[in-house]
Amino acid sequence: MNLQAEIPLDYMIVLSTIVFFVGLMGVLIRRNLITMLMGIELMLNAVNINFVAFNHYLFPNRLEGHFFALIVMAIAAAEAAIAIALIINIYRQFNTVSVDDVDELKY
Amino acid sequence: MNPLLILLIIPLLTIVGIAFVKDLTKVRLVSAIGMSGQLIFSFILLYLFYQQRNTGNTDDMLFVSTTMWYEAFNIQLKFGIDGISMAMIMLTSIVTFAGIFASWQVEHLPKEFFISLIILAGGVFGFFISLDLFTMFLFYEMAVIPMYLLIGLWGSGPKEYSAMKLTLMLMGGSALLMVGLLGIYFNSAPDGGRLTYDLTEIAKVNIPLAAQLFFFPFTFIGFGVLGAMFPFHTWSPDGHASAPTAVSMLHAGVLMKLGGYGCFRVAMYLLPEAAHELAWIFITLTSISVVYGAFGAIWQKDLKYINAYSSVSHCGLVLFALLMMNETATTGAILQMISHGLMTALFFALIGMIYGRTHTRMINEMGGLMKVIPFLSVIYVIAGLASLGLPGLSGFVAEMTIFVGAFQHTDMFHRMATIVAISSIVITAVYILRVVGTLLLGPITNNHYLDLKDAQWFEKISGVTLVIAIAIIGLTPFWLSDLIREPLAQMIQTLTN
Amino acid sequence: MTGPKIIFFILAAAIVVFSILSIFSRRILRAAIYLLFVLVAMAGLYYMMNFQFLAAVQLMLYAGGIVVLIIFSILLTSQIDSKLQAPKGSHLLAGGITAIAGIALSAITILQFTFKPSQENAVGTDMRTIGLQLMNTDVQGYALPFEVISVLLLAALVGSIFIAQKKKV
Amino acid sequence: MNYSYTILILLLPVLIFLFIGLMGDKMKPQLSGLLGTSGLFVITLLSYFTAFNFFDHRVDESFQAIEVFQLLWLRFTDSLIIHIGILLDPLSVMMLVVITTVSLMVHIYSLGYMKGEKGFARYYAFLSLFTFSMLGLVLATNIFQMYIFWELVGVSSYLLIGFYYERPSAVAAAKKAFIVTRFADLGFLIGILILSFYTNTFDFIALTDLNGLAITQPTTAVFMGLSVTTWAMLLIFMGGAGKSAMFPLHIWLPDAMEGPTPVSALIHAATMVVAGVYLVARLFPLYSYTSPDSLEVIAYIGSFTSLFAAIIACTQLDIKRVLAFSTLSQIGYMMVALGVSGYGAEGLGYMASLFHLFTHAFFKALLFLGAGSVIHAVHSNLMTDMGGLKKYMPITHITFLIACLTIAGIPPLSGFFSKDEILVAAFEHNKIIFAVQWLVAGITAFYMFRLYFNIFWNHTPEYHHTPHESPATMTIPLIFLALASVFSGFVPFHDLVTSDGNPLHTEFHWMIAGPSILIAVIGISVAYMLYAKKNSKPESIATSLKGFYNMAYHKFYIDEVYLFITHKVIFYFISRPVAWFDRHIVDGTMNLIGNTTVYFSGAIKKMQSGQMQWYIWYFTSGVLLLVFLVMYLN
Repeated sequence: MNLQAEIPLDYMIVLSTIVFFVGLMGVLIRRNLITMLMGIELMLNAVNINFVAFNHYLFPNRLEGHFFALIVMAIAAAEAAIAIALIINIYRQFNTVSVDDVDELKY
Repeated sequence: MNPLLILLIIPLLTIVGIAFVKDLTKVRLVSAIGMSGQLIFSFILLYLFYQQRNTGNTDDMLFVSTTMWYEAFNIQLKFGIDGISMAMIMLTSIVTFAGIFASWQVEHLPKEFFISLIILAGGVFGFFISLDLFTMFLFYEMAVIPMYLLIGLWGSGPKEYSAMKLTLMLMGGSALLMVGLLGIYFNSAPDGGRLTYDLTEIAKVNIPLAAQLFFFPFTFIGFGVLGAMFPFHTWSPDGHASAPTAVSMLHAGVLMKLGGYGCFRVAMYLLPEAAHELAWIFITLTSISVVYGAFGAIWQKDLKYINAYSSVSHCGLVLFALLMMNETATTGAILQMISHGLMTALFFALIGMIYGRTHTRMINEMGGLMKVIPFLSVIYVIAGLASLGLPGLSGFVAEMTIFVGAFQHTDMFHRMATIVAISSIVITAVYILRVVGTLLLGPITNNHYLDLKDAQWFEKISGVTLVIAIAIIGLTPFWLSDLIREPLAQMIQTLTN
Repeated sequence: MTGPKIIFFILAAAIVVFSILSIFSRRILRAAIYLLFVLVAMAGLYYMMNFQFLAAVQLMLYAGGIVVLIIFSILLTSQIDSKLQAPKGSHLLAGGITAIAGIALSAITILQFTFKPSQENAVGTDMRTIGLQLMNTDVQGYALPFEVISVLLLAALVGSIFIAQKKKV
Repeated sequence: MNYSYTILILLLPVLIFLFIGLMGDKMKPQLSGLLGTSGLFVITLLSYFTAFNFFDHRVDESFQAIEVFQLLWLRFTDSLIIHIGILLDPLSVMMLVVITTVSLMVHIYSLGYMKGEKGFARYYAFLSLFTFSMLGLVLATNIFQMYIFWELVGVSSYLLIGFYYERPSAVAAAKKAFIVTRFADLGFLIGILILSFYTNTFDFIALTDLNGLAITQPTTAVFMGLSVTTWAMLLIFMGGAGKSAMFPLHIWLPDAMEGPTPVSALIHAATMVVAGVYLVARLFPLYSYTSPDSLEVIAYIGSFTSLFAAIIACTQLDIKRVLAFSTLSQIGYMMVALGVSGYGAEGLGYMASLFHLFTHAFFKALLFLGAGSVIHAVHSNLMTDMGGLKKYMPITHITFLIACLTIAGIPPLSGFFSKDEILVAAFEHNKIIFAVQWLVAGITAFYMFRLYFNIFWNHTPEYHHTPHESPATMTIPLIFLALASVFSGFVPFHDLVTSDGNPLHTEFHWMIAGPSILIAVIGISVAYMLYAKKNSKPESIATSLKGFYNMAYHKFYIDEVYLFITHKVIFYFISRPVAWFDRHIVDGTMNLIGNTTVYFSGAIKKMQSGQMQWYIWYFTSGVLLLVFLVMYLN
């Protein structure tokens, strides 16, 4: 399937931009650690779209973007695992997962 | 090996020595030995200096050695001295020597105290022998930083506040200075070629006037802050009041001289045209400084404040004379630096000793000390007389040279500024005599004072060393004056062309 | 309007709408489900771009792994029907401005730039090619990152177990 | 003639000073006194020897100035160099004799007077220091050397006035003396600077050389309507006026009487206070040729001072203060004489002035030492505590009487001759000044005999213990000085000390001498009528002139004016605002800068809220902003 004629690269990237900033907004406005994590996942995925799209459109003779996306996914998995471990630990400590209440380190 | 390096090695060895010994007595002993060594070496250096000159070595700088330190920015370890630096080295070693003995009774963390003190002295020595702007700045900072610890830890009164104020203001000064030095550096090769920090090289270069005018105030004020120029002097009273004895001595005696020395060696010598253009601003400021400091001193009640304001006045005179930019006045300025260094060190030493006995520094709480501690009182009177310019003591020589030099300018502005500056000698007399009158003479105000002990041996060493130095300069000024004058002819030539 | 275009717009619309829903939804479980939709739609996007393997991984790892993990943690930390507190006004304003400004800035920049599509021949994206390249140490090989990632995953595994374990004392 | 031994005259006293100063505590007090005295005796002999040699060797009928030696002390510029040296000319040799003589007398006298005082060794050390400084002053080869010793003299005076340092009044007086003279020296210094700048030399010989540049080509520069040379000379005179306590810088001298009486005799009567006269005399050719205007000023100031001080002296009760004001008055005479003098053949005033300086040194020292002797016996300074002492203290009485007659100008005592010459000079120059000086001569006679009658005649108060004659160490100097007062008038002064070194032809004028003797006799008679016996006439006169009497008694409130200026104006209106300004404005600005920094850091600290989301926001906004700036604002 030749996408290049149908959908320009710009569309993909604008899409990824939108997702990225929506994810960012999620991180910014939500106080719940889990929803913030979800925002981060969104941002990571937006980046992945970029990788894949650039690979597909600009360098079809290589697979770098593809592998990068794979690696990002692996890291996202690791990150999610650790983040959730932390969240659970925080929940045990403070009995909440709202960032507002976790302020022991504040000066 | 370059003999100048020994000036840095001796303090280093002393510090190592102090670090390895255990108890208080030995710490004192090691510091005293180290600084006596330094003093003796300074005399040897003076001898070597004259020897070189007598064998017909007419280079501007003697004992020059150059080592590339950081190739990328052309920073060198370049050392060398001329008559002016030689005189300043002598001053530093004498004051440091006296300072060690004046702080004989420090018992709180003595090791750290003496180490910081000697680092400070080492920085000053390094500054005076450096011929590279960058290393000069480095040593300058090295001298300023220990000050914070010394005042903050061993001081008295609101010591944290004073230490903070002093360090911050001096750091502010060195920030300005850094701008100035970098400005000089980046303009050091206007015709292309390698940029350099080398002082002697830059002196041969014509830095563009616009750059000079821009960077001169930075450099001059940067050094001027340390030289207690009005209105950047307020660190001085608070800082001195809180500092421990030896620190006040070193600081007022030597460190403030870095300011004057730098103003001349760096700011004016390297940026001569700007110095000419802008001199009037600074002459105004410094002549204010001279009178203002003296008037300020009249009203003070705390001995250290009096002396700090008097330092403002005297150091103002140094900068004032430098800005007159002729040989006589500049010689006077250097003489005044040395003379003031010795006098004020002596004052602070005595104030420390008196404070150690009476536990107050307020003159209105004391009186009639002459009767109970005659030795210290007599030395105090001598210091006071030196300060108000009694012939036969160093202050007179310096002040007269300055005034005669300053009077060589024929225009109204310089004349008036000079007359304003001269009038300070009367005001100085007023506050000195006021202190001597209330503090030492008159009836004893407090019966506890009858039990006071006069100076102990180490205090006598400290005081007598400085008095002898003051008297030698005052009685036979011509050798020192000639020593200072010798490099000046060429430098003034650069300045006036 | 051709087929791929229609599919793309449907997928794109799904991604945008669900991602927005996911962050604005005040029921956390629903948010997670919306996220799941976004991820699935992305897998579709990958599929469109001929990266079947990646799409599969996306489905398995994200949809099957991470979202499940998230849901677990939601279940562990909050009541199922609890509502999230509404975002603060200042946060909403700041985040909104940043997001909109960012989107606008990026979009304008992107649209001004003309990408030159490559004329090279595409390599295959079948499992064989991927597998060979992943395990290769040549120029086009990714053995080293692969190993690094595996170590990272191991470390993350150990780390998360360590963090999440109940303190003995 | 080889004068190289004169270096000993300078060296000996300084060596004695150092020796007694450093070792004084360790030896017996009496020993240090004897050491100082014998040292000074040697110096005196050397001085006499020098004087004899010098006045014995005329070159072509005149005396030439001799620079015995010059040591380089400090180099200012290539031509402005301070030398320390010895200059011998008639003026300095004459001063040498006066200083060493009076100083020796005072040394001997003090052996008795200061006996048993605490700090006896210190006293002698200071006396030696003073002698050294004073000799250095008069022997100076250049004006800057003179300034150096000028300052040293000031300090020795300070130390000696404040000798009783536990007495607050003495400390205050010492301080006052030093500061007032210091203020005057400020003018002196500026004067030197101006003068040396235009003449390019410090050297006296070069400065006063009639063919030298300084005189033949005075600068034409003008400042505020007066030529710069006149300014310089007036400023230099200001220095002299300070030391010589001319109005309005006279206020320190009466207070200086807080010092020990022999010190008053030495410093504040015979030697140091005439330094101003010496200074003007030293630079006389310059004054005379380049700035006659300043000589006029000097004459008027001198004349006013002599009248002013004489009036005050009539009302004072403290005998030392009477003498102090009389000193002021007499120095006024000397200044008048210099002011009215011409140069060379017209230099009568110059000669008269120095003649009066010479004779005055002896009789005024005698008066002070006599007063000291009385004080020693009565233990009080006030004349109300004295009276009828002539039968208890015959030697003091006779010598004091001689001194009083001398100062009143009764022939053939020395004061008559010198004062007469001054009146002659004044008469030739300016009739008004002559009239004033003539009147002052009468007032002088009056107040001196008021003093004399009050001490030695009048009624005898109740003494705690009967006064007795002073010991020999004190009476011998009195007798010696009395002899000097009587006979020094016969010294052929006009042959020896003149403005140009040539002998001066003088005539005796009965026209002038007659009235001056007359008014002196009138003064003495009035004093006799009022004070020889206890009566109520003085009080009634004082009451009838109440306002004026009070003014004079309070020294015309000059001290109060000064006190107001120094204490109120300088302390409260300059110093205090400066201190305030420094603390609050300058320091305040610095603190303000510091506080502003702290305030801003406090404001910024709030951004460090610990809320990670804000951090993210700052970060992304920053990135976006940067991107925007880089991409679109280039």
